[in-house]
Amino acid sequence: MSQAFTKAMARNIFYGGSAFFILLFLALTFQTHKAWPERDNRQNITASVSAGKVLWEENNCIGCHTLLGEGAYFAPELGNAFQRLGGKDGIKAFIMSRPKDGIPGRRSMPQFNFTEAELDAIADFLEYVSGIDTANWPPNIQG
Amino acid sequence: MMQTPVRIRSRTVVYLVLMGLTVATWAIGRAGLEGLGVSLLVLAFALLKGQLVGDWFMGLRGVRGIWRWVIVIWLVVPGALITLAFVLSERGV
Amino acid sequence: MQYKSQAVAKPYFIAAIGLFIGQILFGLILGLQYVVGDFMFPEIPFNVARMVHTNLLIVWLLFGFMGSAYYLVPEEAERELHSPGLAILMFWIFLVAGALTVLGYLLVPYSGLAQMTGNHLLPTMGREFLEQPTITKVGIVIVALAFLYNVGMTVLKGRKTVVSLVLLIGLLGLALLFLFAFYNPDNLAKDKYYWWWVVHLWVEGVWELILGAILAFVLIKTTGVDREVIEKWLYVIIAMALITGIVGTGHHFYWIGAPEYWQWWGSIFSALEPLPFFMMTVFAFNMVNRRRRNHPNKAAVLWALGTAVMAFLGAGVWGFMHTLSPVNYYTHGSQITAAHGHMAFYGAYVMIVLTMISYAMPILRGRQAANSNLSQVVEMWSFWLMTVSMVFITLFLTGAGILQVYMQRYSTDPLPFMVVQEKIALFYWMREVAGLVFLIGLITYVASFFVGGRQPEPKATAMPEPAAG
Amino acid sequence: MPEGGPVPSATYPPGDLAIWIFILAELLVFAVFFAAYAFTRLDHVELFNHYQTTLDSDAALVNTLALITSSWLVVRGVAAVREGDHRACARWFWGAFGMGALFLFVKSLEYAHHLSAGISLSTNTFYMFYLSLTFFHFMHVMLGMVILAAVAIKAAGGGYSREDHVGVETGASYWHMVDLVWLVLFPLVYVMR
Repeated sequence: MSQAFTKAMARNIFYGGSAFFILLFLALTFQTHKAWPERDNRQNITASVSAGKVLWEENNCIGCHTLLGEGAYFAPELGNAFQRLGGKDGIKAFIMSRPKDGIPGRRSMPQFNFTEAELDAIADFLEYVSGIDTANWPPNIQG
Repeated sequence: MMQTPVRIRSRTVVYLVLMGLTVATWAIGRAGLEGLGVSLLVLAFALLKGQLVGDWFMGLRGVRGIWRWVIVIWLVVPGALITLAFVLSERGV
Repeated sequence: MQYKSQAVAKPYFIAAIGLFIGQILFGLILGLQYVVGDFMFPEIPFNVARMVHTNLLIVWLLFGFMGSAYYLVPEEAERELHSPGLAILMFWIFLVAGALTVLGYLLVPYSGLAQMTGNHLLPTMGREFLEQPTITKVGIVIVALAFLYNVGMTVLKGRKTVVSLVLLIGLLGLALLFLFAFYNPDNLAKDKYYWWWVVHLWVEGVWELILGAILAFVLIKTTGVDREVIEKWLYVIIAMALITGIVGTGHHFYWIGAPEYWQWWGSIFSALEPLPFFMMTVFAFNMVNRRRRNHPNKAAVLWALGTAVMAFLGAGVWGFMHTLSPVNYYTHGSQITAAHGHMAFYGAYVMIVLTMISYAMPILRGRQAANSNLSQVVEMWSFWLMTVSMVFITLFLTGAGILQVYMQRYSTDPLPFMVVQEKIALFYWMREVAGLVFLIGLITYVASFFVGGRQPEPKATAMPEPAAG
Repeated sequence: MPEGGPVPSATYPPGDLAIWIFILAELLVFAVFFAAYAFTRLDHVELFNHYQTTLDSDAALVNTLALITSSWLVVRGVAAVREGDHRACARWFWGAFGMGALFLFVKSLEYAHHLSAGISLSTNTFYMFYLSLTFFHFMHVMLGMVILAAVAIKAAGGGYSREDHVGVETGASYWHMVDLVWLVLFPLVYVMR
């Protein structure tokens, strides 16, 4: 095998093949950018949604929940929380109702003491997320 | 590496056969022929062409062992799957 | 040790092992929180413990990669490191920054940490694996640049081998792709898309180059097989890794708002991602079978072979299991993902760093080539304890995942998330027990550094009949 | 090798074995894509049959003939270098390169036509496959042309000889693969219905 197969050719395939597939990946990414406006619900990104995303990040919600299936798997999926919890009010009521010291023996979301404006922002963010076209994922309302 | 000179004439015959089969395939499409029989005929042309390229152009007919058969396998397996899919679609499954 | 400056690798390896211990302790806390939901609540909530667990993993692997590079590059380049002083300085900066960040996670509520570090100036926090404060991320970039400069200059001024070149390309890619961690648009679809450019293109892209280079180096050293042969294989394996892995990124784009053609592109290319790992397994065993001598460091050879097998199982087989989009539709974001993540990280990256430590540490500690037999036996025990318990962790999580997918996603009457979690608690208990065994393995591993220190090292033996090169 | 009855003699195919590993990987991808096309079509027979008629089979004919011709030119190039005529080899390879350029030109016209009609990967399942398959192949033609040009330039400069021309065979093998894939792609996507 050693004679039939040279290091120089293996090297060329590494460089050439990598360059080829990087270009292909960039071309597909370009197509993705073209397709996004139809799918990513960008028209509903308001100032409140942006503020909600910051709150989502600064409280590390992804450390327990999943969002569109990505994150930790310790707490429920929230991409469809808007539908599952019954709209904005349902989301806000759930977040507000969390006991400060948890629930004995069980998992519980912390009490974050959000203001009314912050609760609105988070609910708006989750409403925006629920409008992203995810190719019908999750399979059902339970996420 | 093979040091034997390549006989051009037989490769040219293969080349002409490939061109002919291509035009035939195109004509079938152009004539609007369709249906399972036609599709499988066209597929058979394609597999035959692939085999000719593998054997005569890529030079696999002068190779023994597993490498002799890689293109054949590559043609037969997808060819069989495509055939299966078209047979199923004809039956309206 | 052939070059004095290789010694800078030692603190890197020690720090890596130290942080590894921290990672595993937090893993056990997490595992317990899965079944005793209020364990340590609200002092250390799950999200904090998880962040510490995953971030420590990344940081100690980076310590391991840097230590490996500092050990390997001088030997490959056949000259001293460009600046050992810079390497030590960067070590302390990275260690202190890492420790401060972890202390910040543990002592301050995360939102408070975001305030303190000015996250509003350039919001990058709060995304999985990229939870570090922006300032820490900047620190990582600076350390990475200084490191690349140091290693790059050494390679440029010395002998350029395929191993050091591939390692350098991998490390360069690692640094460049990390820059996408600073891109965090309001548009969640875009945010997630480019987040994967860091996460996927690291672990299923450039990190595989680093893995391949380190594995090749250890195999050259331990088997005595002709460098030409090993380097040829290295090129083919990493070529295959990038050919399949780059477009394979698409397997993360199925359900996050990206267009649906990714379901095809992602499925087809990621289905081929096990190929490079399979080739790596074949390669490692092939090289060991063709060895020209029996290296006295049997433990290092065991780690190297273990890496090749476990990387294939964890990254290859467990990855393939849920990579096709019709399957992933049901398994996405379930315990199946967790199972794959555990075995892939352990099999590919934890084990390659431990391989390098196992090979280099005896030499760094002043031995000729290997630890005493006693120390090696203890180390091989730790190999089996950790590896077997990781297999069981993966199997239990896979069991949990299959049940979860069925009850929550697939059955005609889907149950809510929390209800399902309680029904599969038994699997989480078994996972926690396997985790404890892993900790015992890790303690055994650490112990192997402290036993048999005064005993002589075994001698290398020539193979009776060297296999044809 | 005598023409009458072939006597298989070589253990490995012509060219560097590394390129053959790469060729096999590429062929595997295309094979999966072909099978995926055929089985996805099962669920959308009407859609596939309808949109197939919107493709330009005349352009595909020209392109198929161009690729077959280029492959034959490459065969002549390999034959030339085996006779030790490296200049002729370069000329044949440049000819094949030209045929590749013709392919790219015709295919680009087709793409321009689709683009002006607002068709993209997201239009429907048929176009998703049609564009994915042909574009992936299109990129292979470009890569193949880079390889052909590299071989031709080296050959013209006397870089290959009767004794040492593995590079020529390596490039030739890759180019034949590009041709081979199109020979199946063309009937599958343009004709079979």
